[in-house]
Amino acid sequence: MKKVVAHADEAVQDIKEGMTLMLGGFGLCGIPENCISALVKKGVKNLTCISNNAGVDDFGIGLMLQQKQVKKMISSYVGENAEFERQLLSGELEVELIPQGTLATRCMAAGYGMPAIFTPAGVGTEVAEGKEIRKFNGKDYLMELAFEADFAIVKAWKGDTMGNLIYKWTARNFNPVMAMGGKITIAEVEELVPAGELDPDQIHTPGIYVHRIFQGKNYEKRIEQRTVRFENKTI
Amino acid sequence: MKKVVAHADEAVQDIKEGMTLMLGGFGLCGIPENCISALVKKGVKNLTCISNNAGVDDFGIGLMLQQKQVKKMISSYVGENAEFERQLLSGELEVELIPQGTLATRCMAAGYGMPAIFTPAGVGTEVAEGKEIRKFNGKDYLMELAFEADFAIVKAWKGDTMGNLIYKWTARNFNPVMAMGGKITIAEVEELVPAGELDPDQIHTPGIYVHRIFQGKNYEKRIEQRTVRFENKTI
Amino acid sequence: MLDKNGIAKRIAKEVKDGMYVNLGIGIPTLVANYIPDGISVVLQSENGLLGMGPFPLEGEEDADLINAGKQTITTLPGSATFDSALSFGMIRAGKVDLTILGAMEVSENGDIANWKIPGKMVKGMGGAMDLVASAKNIIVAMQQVNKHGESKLLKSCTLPLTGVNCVKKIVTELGVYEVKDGAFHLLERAPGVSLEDIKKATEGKLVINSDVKEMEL
Amino acid sequence: MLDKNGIAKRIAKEVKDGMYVNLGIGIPTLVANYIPDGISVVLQSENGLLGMGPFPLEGEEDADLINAGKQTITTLPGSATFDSALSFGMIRAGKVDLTILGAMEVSENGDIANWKIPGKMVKGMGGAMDLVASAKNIIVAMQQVNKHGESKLLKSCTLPLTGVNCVKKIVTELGVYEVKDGAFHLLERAPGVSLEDIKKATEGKLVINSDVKEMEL
Repeated sequence: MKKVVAHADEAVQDIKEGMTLMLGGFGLCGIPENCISALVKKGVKNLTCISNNAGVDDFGIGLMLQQKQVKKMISSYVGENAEFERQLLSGELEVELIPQGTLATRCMAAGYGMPAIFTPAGVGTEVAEGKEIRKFNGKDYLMELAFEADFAIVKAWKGDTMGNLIYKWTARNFNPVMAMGGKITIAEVEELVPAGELDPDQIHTPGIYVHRIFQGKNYEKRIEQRTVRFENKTI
Repeated sequence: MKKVVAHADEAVQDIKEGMTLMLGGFGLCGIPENCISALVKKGVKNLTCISNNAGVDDFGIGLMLQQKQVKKMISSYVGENAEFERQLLSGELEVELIPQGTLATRCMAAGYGMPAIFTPAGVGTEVAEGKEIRKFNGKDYLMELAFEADFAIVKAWKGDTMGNLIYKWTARNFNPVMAMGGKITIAEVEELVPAGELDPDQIHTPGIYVHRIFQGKNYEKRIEQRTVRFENKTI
Repeated sequence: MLDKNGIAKRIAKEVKDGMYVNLGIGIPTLVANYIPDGISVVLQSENGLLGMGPFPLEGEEDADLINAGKQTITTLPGSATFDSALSFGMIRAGKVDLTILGAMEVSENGDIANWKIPGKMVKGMGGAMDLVASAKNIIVAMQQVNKHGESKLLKSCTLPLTGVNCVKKIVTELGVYEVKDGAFHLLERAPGVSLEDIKKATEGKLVINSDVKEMEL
Repeated sequence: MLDKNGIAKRIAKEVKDGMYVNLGIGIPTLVANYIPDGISVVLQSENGLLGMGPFPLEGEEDADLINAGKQTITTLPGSATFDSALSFGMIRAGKVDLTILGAMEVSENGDIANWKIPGKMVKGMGGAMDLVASAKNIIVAMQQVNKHGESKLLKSCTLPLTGVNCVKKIVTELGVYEVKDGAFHLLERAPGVSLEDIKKATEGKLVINSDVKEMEL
């Protein structure tokens, strides 16, 4: 059971041109910063990235976009990203937008060995085009296929040498479902502990889904929308 | 947000004849002992019970069988239970046996708002009779419909006044997926704490799925197969 | 005529004790400020949180704790975190009692468009399609006319749809509408707004009962 | 000829370092005793546990910690618990590398029957149908003949099926068989067992290569 690798470079070493990757995170929250840096350094191109968002110009997946490493993005919301917009409008970048719940559930479906799921999201909209519609109890649902990726890359708070993962707050987001959807799953964690230190009842992602794990470093954890209140005001 | 009830009798008071119940637990592990006692006391009959097992003669759902309260059991394994066998052979009791993973996933599907799921379990067997078979990536799957129950009754280790639940070891089993499958979900817990005492990242069942909660008492937690090893022997 | 806070204040009256509520970005976010005292409501954020609290005090921001608008937030006692699949699972399963969101257009049969303008950069639908397809009760918070003075309560939507036949109620700067039987039914007028103002600002079928009163805030 | 422990011991040789393994009730449970030192294997119990350890010492039993056979167990460092849906999710997704289970009958095309005997009280299939329909690699541990001396390696199963075309390997008291191309391919003979014994005990199509050797334990 040898899952621990030394660093991000080792973890991503066999990610090749043309592969499909899942990248965890919501906005810049809970993104695998170390692996993204390693992918930028490695320079591997022509990637299809399944990720809820596409980062910002100078952080997250935005860094890979700057290097023109991404052929196609599969996301629910691509946010504010000038380089992304430029590549999209110039036709360099392909984008497939899908509803956020559908995205999450299609990843989960792979991890649960379910080849397809039914969701009402998108019925009657352009998202439904070309898809099978089916009625259950008088309501229409789209059949959506499970997502599987060559590599899933996720970020957790703590992990152990068996690959068990625990996430923090809303940095959990897409990470657990993507961890289940990778043929090979790489987890970077803020703290890597020996097997036996984590409470078995508190594991969010059981190690069976994780193939490589390492303790990341120099986490910037950038905040996209720093919003504060002042005393005596609710919002 | 008033979810806390005083005791099991109050929690089950509006469970009526002919209703469908989900009951958490695997064997006698993690079963809602207090609610089962209250149902026996109440004497409500003609129930359809969705539960992985049917208890033993003098414990668990076996107690309800003794009182002839169960019209139909939907289970994956009905184990060793003489009264169960007698009622089944005499035609008093109807039994639907379904694969364990299918049972769990059909409950989960209700909680995830998915009207149906696909599973390979049972393809080519009598379980597949009358069911739609569909091929994905060259493999056959059965389409199985989500389960929903009038009431789901689960047992957790700890809970808070908002209905958030945490389970212990393998007493988790079917409880989280059934908690999601009830139109009304009742949770009995060994320890009920004020909102704010449980770590939000460690909640197994978010309170949104739980409608009534109480601290149970006098848990027997009977062991069905007490098995021990002796020093210097592995099994 | 209501300003943004007025719209939020009026919508807050629709929130009942014990509800689980999902608030969209923009005016819906402001609704949290006007939930009456003594009412206990749990806010769901679809990135994976039940029990969302107010924004943090300065210096207490946590990069790991944000809402679906990517803003730093806090949690309230009794909150729970979960992954994105379970988050949309509880939405699809109808466990979220009320969804409040913005719109660009709503049609008289309850269709909503709020994610895409042809010819403009498309950012994506995020969770909006899941929310409108699943929620038991959807209230739209929006301006009734666009900057050219054109109605956004339409016979049928001109923009690509987010969902069909799903909006139950609309609160705008001019009034409160129930959407049913293929029409906008005026329930209340905003302070100082005439029926004439409302008729001019409604392109779709409008039903006005005789006793429409001014709203109380 | 092997006894139960011999069958378990032979199967243990199929277990490789780093594997996730699900062990059924009966002989498969015994396999855990013979996994070679230096090999790290994680046992999955389908009631919701990865990292199952040995039975507890007397006095250390915990009613909340059982295996799929409802026996009290322990956990090993690095274990994780989860609910029944995720447990079968990881099974269906092919994350469990090896499933070892018992059978009443196996057919030459890999069908398996192990849950129901018509006319007898039916207890249920438990997780067996999910396991055989999903596992990448299935090894069956069984007696090759029933108490009437009849073969249980058949042309086609006579009992209601648990799964079709799924068994990859069989270890019995007489030998080790690979199931492929519609036949039982003899890989190894048990100590002291002749090819004649094996032929007599195999009703289905049997393929014997010239160089079948006696197994090493």
